[in-house]
This record gives sequence, structure tokens and C-alpha cells, in this order.
Amino acid sequence: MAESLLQIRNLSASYDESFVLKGIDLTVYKGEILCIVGESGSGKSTLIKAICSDKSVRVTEGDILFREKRCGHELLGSSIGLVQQNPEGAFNPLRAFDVQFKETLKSHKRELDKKKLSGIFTTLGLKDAEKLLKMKPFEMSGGMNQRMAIAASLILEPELLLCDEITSALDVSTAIAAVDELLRLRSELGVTIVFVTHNLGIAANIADRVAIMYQGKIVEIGDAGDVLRNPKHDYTKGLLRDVPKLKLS
Amino acid sequence: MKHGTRREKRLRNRIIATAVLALLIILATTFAGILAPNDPYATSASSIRMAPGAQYPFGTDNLGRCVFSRVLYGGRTTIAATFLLVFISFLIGTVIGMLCGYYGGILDTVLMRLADIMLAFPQMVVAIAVAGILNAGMTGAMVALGITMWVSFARLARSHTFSIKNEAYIQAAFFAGKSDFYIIMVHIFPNLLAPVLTNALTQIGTTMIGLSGLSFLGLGVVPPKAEWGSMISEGRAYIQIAPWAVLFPALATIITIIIFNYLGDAVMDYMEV
Amino acid sequence: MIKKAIVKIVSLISILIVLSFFVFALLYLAPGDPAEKRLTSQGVAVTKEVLDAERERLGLLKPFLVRYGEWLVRVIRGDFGVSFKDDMPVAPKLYAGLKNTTILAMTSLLLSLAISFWLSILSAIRKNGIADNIIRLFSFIGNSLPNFLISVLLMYFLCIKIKLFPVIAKGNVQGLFMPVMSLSIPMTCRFIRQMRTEFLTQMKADYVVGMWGRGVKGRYIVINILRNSIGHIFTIIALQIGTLMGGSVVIETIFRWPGIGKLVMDSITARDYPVIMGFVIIMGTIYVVINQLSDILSHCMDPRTNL
Amino acid sequence: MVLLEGKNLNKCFNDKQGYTNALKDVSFSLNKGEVLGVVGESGSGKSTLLRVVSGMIPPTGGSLLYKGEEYTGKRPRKTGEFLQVIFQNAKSSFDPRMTMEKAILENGRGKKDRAEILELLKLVGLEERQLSKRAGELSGGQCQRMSIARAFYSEAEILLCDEITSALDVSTQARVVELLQKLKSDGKLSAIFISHDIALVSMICDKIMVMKGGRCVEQGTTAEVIGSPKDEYTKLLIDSARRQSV
Repeated sequence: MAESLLQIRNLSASYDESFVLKGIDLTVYKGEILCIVGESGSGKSTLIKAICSDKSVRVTEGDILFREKRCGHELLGSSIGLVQQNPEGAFNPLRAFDVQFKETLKSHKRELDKKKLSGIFTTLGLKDAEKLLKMKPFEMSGGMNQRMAIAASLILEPELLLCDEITSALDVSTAIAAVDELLRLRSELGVTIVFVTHNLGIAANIADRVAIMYQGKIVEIGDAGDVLRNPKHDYTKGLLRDVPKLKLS
Repeated sequence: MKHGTRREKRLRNRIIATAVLALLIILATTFAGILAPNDPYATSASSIRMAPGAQYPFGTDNLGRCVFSRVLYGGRTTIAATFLLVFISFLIGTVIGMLCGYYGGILDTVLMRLADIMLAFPQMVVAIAVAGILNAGMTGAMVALGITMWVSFARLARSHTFSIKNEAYIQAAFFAGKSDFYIIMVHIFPNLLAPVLTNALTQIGTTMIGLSGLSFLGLGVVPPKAEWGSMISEGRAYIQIAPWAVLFPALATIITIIIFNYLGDAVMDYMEV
Repeated sequence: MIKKAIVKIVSLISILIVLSFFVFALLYLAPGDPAEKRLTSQGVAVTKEVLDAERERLGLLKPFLVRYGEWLVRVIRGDFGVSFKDDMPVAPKLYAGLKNTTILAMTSLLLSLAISFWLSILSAIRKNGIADNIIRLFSFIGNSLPNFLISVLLMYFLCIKIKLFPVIAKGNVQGLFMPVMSLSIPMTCRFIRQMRTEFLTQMKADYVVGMWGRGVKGRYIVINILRNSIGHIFTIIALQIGTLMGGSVVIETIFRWPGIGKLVMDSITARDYPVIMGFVIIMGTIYVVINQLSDILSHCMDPRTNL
Repeated sequence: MVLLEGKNLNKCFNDKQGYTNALKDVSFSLNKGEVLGVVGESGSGKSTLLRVVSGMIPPTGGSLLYKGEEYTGKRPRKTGEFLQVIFQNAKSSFDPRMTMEKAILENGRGKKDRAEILELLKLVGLEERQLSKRAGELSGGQCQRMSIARAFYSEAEILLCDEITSALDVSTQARVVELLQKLKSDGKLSAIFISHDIALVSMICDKIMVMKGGRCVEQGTTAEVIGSPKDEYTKLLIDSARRQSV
């Protein structure tokens, strides 16, 4: 595939005094959507935190390289965008969106480009950008906040977007719609996406490649079709067997 | 039991150490009768305002009474009154709070409205007025502070009862056919005890400050009964000549309040972990 | 909005009515009969005839609620009755005292706020650092000290040991120093503790994580934290006003500051009930109004909170 | 034999937001040994249905029958004699200070039969030593098994399962589903199974009811509903589920 964007080499990390990541090797290529699938306690959220250089995660071994350079907090926002599970958590609920967008941009020494922003809004299916920007997060629904959070990440034009369980709080049909939106984003803006989820079904829908995590390790990684159709690792096989399937009779 | 992290262990040690100190203070004042070298009420014209020495470790006051003995006896008054007041408030507040949280409805509205109104008044202002008008010594002072103190317990117990009541295990108890009384006593009370007791612990320091403040103003104990606040107030008049009559009870007050406050803080931190 | 305002005003008025009823009832809970109290506090020999005449004059023979109503109407007009001691109207005394108390209390409050605001920010930002530990230690100790103790100790060390200030306060700036210190030290410590907790709560809020994830600069995050804390800080201040009122009684008595607190303590000694009642009514009203105002302010700052 | 029946159930809530119709004219029937699945997304009224049927809240209209006898308006203390609820959050359905044994005994209405408890434990795939544990010391899946054992101990015939697997991991969920399938094939299970996941429901249930906006939009045997859905919304749900299946 194309050039590599993010490289994780032999990463071990601890969180809350216990080791949760053991020898992770992972490369994210430009333009792809990589899904990291794992159950609770698999270490998938810790991996995201480690990529973001969150202080609560202590890297004990290995490197995380973004474009051949060590990852640091300064990359967050401008090069690596992060969208979190809790949509209300992205913004200060009490202040209007436009102020918060401006603060985000100013932190990266940029100005608010209204045209670009409304372009992103349209891609995300948000109408009437002017009015939305005047509103405050607490006045809007979770779904709208989720989109605004994605917009706030995209306005900085990051090359890599990390999505942490963003569909798990949504209903089935809404989750599918959100997935479609992300796919459209990729095709229109060419952003690389790392999508973390516990839901294999969602992964099957969105991923180019899938990485299965179990007990702090990546047990299997490969093209989505390969991994999901011909799993090699026992854990993946079990996981695939356990996904509820529609029974017709 | 759960395995403690380092932080938890450190907190637990802190709590134990402070609790031992608190216990020592309580014991020292409870057994004031044995520990005190002199009669705290015996006046003696020959030993007025004597500096600390062998016979009177903390010196004597204006009437020749032993300050050390009075500090011990005074501590008993303050600590006993504080514990009694906190305990009564705890009892009344918790029962009211549990009933309000559990049954809701009119009972809840009326009692919580009352609690709101109680909190709407400045506590010390009301306490000073009540204690001043009742003129009933330490009981008056306790009533004056108790009027508003039960409210914090009631509110806390109510909000915890409220959230416990919405837990599935209460529903499960309903489906098991259990009575309201059983549910309150077996499921609700034990589960809200920890936070409410923590509140009781943090209230001890505040209550001591309040009670000794009222005594200082002459609205608490009736002289000659020993109490730290009133001893400081009496000694203030001749502080230039006999500073020990003020400084020792002051020191006792500070140390006691600090220990109890520290204990309260530590337990609160521990509960949050 | 209008509905909310009406609800707020109604609750304010009902609280004040309960307060006034409570105060009026208190007089009757007190041991002895008001007429007798009045006569004894004036040093008149109490005989049955004098007592009956006094009862008649005070209107004590009317039903309780009627007397309460008449008293309430007078209070609303600003008439707190006449002093038992010297038959002078109580209101002017109370107002004069209130003015001095306000000077003392406001100075202490502003001083405490000015100090505690910066220290608590410093303490919260440098959590578990050296500065934080020192600030926490001092604020913990200060919070554990009753203000009568602080004033006695200050007096001993500053006035007697090093003779920096006169023992008895005069109504000037120099006289203000000691009482203000005594009131401010514990209040500053309480403010620091409460504001620090508030800032720390805000720092843990989801939005801070979200902003951090977008690479927003620290100074903008601080602005957001301060913005969201304001509502709570109003509440913290309003609640401290009550403690301040109680504290000023003690401090004014110790330093002989001619405020309303000293007035009420003198009246308690002299069993001069109208002054005590007036004191509770005035202080209660101020406190209730301030708290309701702070509710409204924090609702404006954070519309999610209930009014 | 018809065990449980609901006829034209209605439920209105009258709260601060105004008047909401959470349940509109919903009818169902449950036979012995049968599992009825209720599917819907958030706000569909499926949880309200469970609360009404179990007696936690009274319906505003319609009637509920158990073996032909009306029990509308009866509260959980009474309905608990013939139906038991398994809650979504298994851990919080046990008092954190109570051992499992005590919690199970509590549901026996005075009965104290340790042998039966041990048998039930075997049935749900747990071990005796877990009886002395508290909810915090067990995993979510174990707690959910425990609450099934507790429900069986009460000798109630009907289980109402409220999203009982949605807080669990996929693999844990699969084990609980297997347990339910086994209980069903042994003829021990008559239940209403509420879930947002139509695939999951299709694996366990004999009959399916699809709910949207408080209304039942489609009802029938699993084969009918999944095989030839009539309602658009059902089709959408099945479609989403298909896309999510691997």
C-alpha cells in the first residue's frame, strides 16, 4: 500500500500501575481506514491514549512514530485529530461553538475560514452553519454534538483521525448512518481514519484493514475481508462465532 | 477485601494514625477525673495566676484554678457535647432523609421545603439569637446549632436513598416480595451509612468551632464549668499577666479541631478513591 | 422566564415570612413573660398591677397571631419597636451598627477573595506540587481555627508581644486591621479549599479532555475553566456570607467594633429582646436576598442549573 | 397454554416536558415454554412495556392477565410470585453488600433450600464457591447468570429480560445466549426478551414484536418477521443488522 503515516514499534505501556499493552506493532498507511477491534480490557483505548501521548499512560518500551518522527502532544489537533465516545465531552457546554472553534484554531495559529468550515459542515450533513455556530453545546442533541466534534477535528485538517468508540452509544440504524458519513468523509477529504470499536459488525462495514486486540496484544491484523472471512487466530474465530447472526427460521 | 493501590494504603495509614490520636484525646478527656492532678473547680487565693510548674503543669488562672485540669475537664464538655449533637443530628437527619427519599411525595416536599428554609438562614446568626434568648447554657447552644445541623444529614441521606432506590437491586427486592421496612433496613441503610458517617466525621470540627464560639460569647456553658471557649474568654482579660491561661486551652482547641478535621478529610479522600 | 422570576420572588417572600414568624415565636419560647422581661430589664420592681398594666400597654392580651400580624406590619415599615432598656427606637441603633458591620465585613470579604482566588488557581494548576502542598497545609490549618481564637492570638502576639496595634479598635483604618485579619484568615482558607475543589472538578470535566484532544493551548483551557467555575463561585461566596455574619458578632465583641454584632451581644446580656429580633430579621433578610441573587447569577452563568 | 397476556396496553407519562404516549395499544400473548422477543431502538417504548407488564408502573389503559386472571395494577410484590425481571445491569441488581447466597435466598419468599440453589447454580453454569462472593467480585456475565438462578429460585414461571446482554462483551453475551437457548430447549423458559438487537432476538425467540414510537409495528413468528417483514421499519432494522453482521 501507500506510504505509512503512523508507525508503532514494539510498544509496551502501563496504565494505572498495571501493564495493558505488550509489544504492539502497527502501521497505519495514508488514506486507509484501520479498525481496531477488541472487547473491554483488551487495551484498545489505552492504545489510543498512548498515540495521543496522554500523561496517564506510561510508555515503557517502544516508539510511536508519526511520519518518521516521535509522536508528541504538539501533533494533537493539527496532525492527529481525536473524536471521543462521549459526544458531549468535546466542547465546553456553556460557550458558543464559534468561540470554541476560534480558540481551537488560534491554538494552532490559524484563522477561522468560514468557507472551509461550511464545506465541512455540508459534508457532515449539518445545515445553516451560521446559526449552529451561535449555539451552545448544551442546547443540542448528542448526535449534533458528535458531528460538531468531528467538524472541530476536521477544520484543523489532520492527516489522521482517531475515532474512539464513537458509535457505541448510538442506535443500530444511527450507527450505520454514522459509518456512512465517515466513509464519505474519507472519499471527499482523503483523511486517514483509525476507528476503535468493540463491534465487529461495524468494523466489517467500514474497515480496509482490521486489527484484533486481545489482552494487550494485537492477535491478528490484515485486510478486513481476509480477517473476517478466514480468521487465523482462535480468539478471532471465537469472536466471529459469537457475533449474533440473524436466524431466518 | 479489595487490593489497595499504593495511594489507598497510604490513605488508610493516615486514617489509622489520625484515628489513634483522636482516640487518645477522647480517652484523655473521658478519664479527666483520673488524669487531672488538681480539682478543676478548687479556687485558691494563694496560687493565683501561677506560671506553669511542677504542681500546675499549665499554670493557674485568675482564681487559682489548675489550668491543666480545667483543660482536661473542658475538653470533656466540648467533646461530649459535640459528639452528642452530631449523633442526634445524624440520627434525626438520616431517618428523615431516608423516609423522604424512599417515599417521596408530600412528605418529601414538606420536609425538604422545611430543610431548605432552615438552610436559608445564616446558621450562626440564628444560633446566637436562639442561644441568647433561650439562655439555657450548653443545652441552649446545642439546640441552637442543631436546628440547622440535621439538614445536611437529611439532604445527604435523601439523595443517597434516592439513587439507591433506583438501583436494580431494590427492584429485585420488590419482586422478592419484601416489605418497605425490610428494604430500608437491609438494603438502603447499610448502603448509605458510609457517606453519612463521613459527613458526621467532617461535621465534628465545625460543630466544635461553633460550640466553643458560643461558649466564648458566654452563650454556652455556665461558669464555673470548664469549657475551652469560655476559658479563653475568661483568660483574655488578664492575658498580659498570665498568657498560659489562654494559650493552653487555645492550643488544646486547635489541636483537637485539626485532628478531627484531618480525620474527616482523610476519610473523605479515602471514600472518593 | 417571567414564571421563574415569580416563583423566585414567592419563595423569597415565603422564606422571609417563616423567618419573621420564627423570630417572633422565639421571644415567646424564651423563659418568662415579655412584659416581665421588659420590666426587669428596666429595673422596675414587678408587682401584679404594674405587670397587668404593662401587658395591656404592650398589647399582650390580644391573640398571638394578631400580635404577630401587627408586629410584622411594623417591621415591614422599618419599625423594630423600642428598646426595653431605654425606650428608644431600635431601628436607628441597628442601622448605625449595620453600617459599621458592613464596612468590616466587606473589607474582609474583598480581601479574602482577592487572596484566595489567585492562590486557589495556583494550587489547582500545580496540583500536588510544592506550592499546592504549602497552600493546602495553611488553608487546612486556617480552616480549623475558630475566629475567636485567631483574634485572641493575634491580639496577644501583635498587640501585647510586639505592640504593633492598639488593643481596642477605633473606628478608623488602623482599628480596622485586627478585626479584618481575624475575619479574613479563616474565610480565605475556606475560600481556597472550596475554590480549589471547584477548579479541580472543572479540570476533570469532559470538555477539558476534549479540548486537550484538539491540541487547544493551556491558556484557553484555563479561560474555559474559569468561565465555568464562576457560577459555583458565586454560590460559595453567598454561603460564606452567613459564616461571616456569625463571625462578625464574635470579632466585634472582642475588638469592641461598634457594629451590629456588638450591639446584639450587649442586648443579649441586657435581655433587650427587640434588638435581638431586629438583628435576626435584618441579617436573615440580607442573607436570604444575597443567596437568591447568587442563585439567579449562577443560573445566568450556567443555564443548566435549576433556578 | 397461554401464560401471560396483555390487551390494548396504553401508558401515558405526564411530566415536565408535557404529555408523552410511551405505549399505544400494545397487545401480546405468551405461551408456556415460549420466548417472545421485543425489538426496538431507544425511545421505542420497549422498556416501558416491560415496566408495565412487570407491574413496576401501572398501565393507563388495557389489561394484563396471568393464566386468564387479571392482574392489572398489581405491584411487583404481588407480580413477583409469577414473574421475575432480569435487569440490564446485572451487577447493580445485587446489593453490593450482600453475598450471592443471601441475595438468592431473599428471593425465595421464606424458602431455604440450599440443595436447590446448588442445582440451579449447576444449571446456569456457576460454581458453589461463587455463592459467598459479592456482586463486585464477580464479572458481568457471572452476575447475569446469578440473577437468572435467583429468578428461577423464586419459582416464578415467567422471566422478563430487559436488555440483559447489552452491557456485556460479545463473547460473554454469546455464553449467556447459549444458556438461554439451553434453558429453552429443556422447556424451562417462558420469557419476554427485550433487546435493541434484532439478530440477537432472532436467535432466541419464537415470536418477535417490533416496536417503534410506543406502537407495535409488526408481530409474528420469528420466521415470518425475519423472513418476510411487512413493515418498512422492520425492514430497516433487518437491513442494518445484515450490514452489521460479518
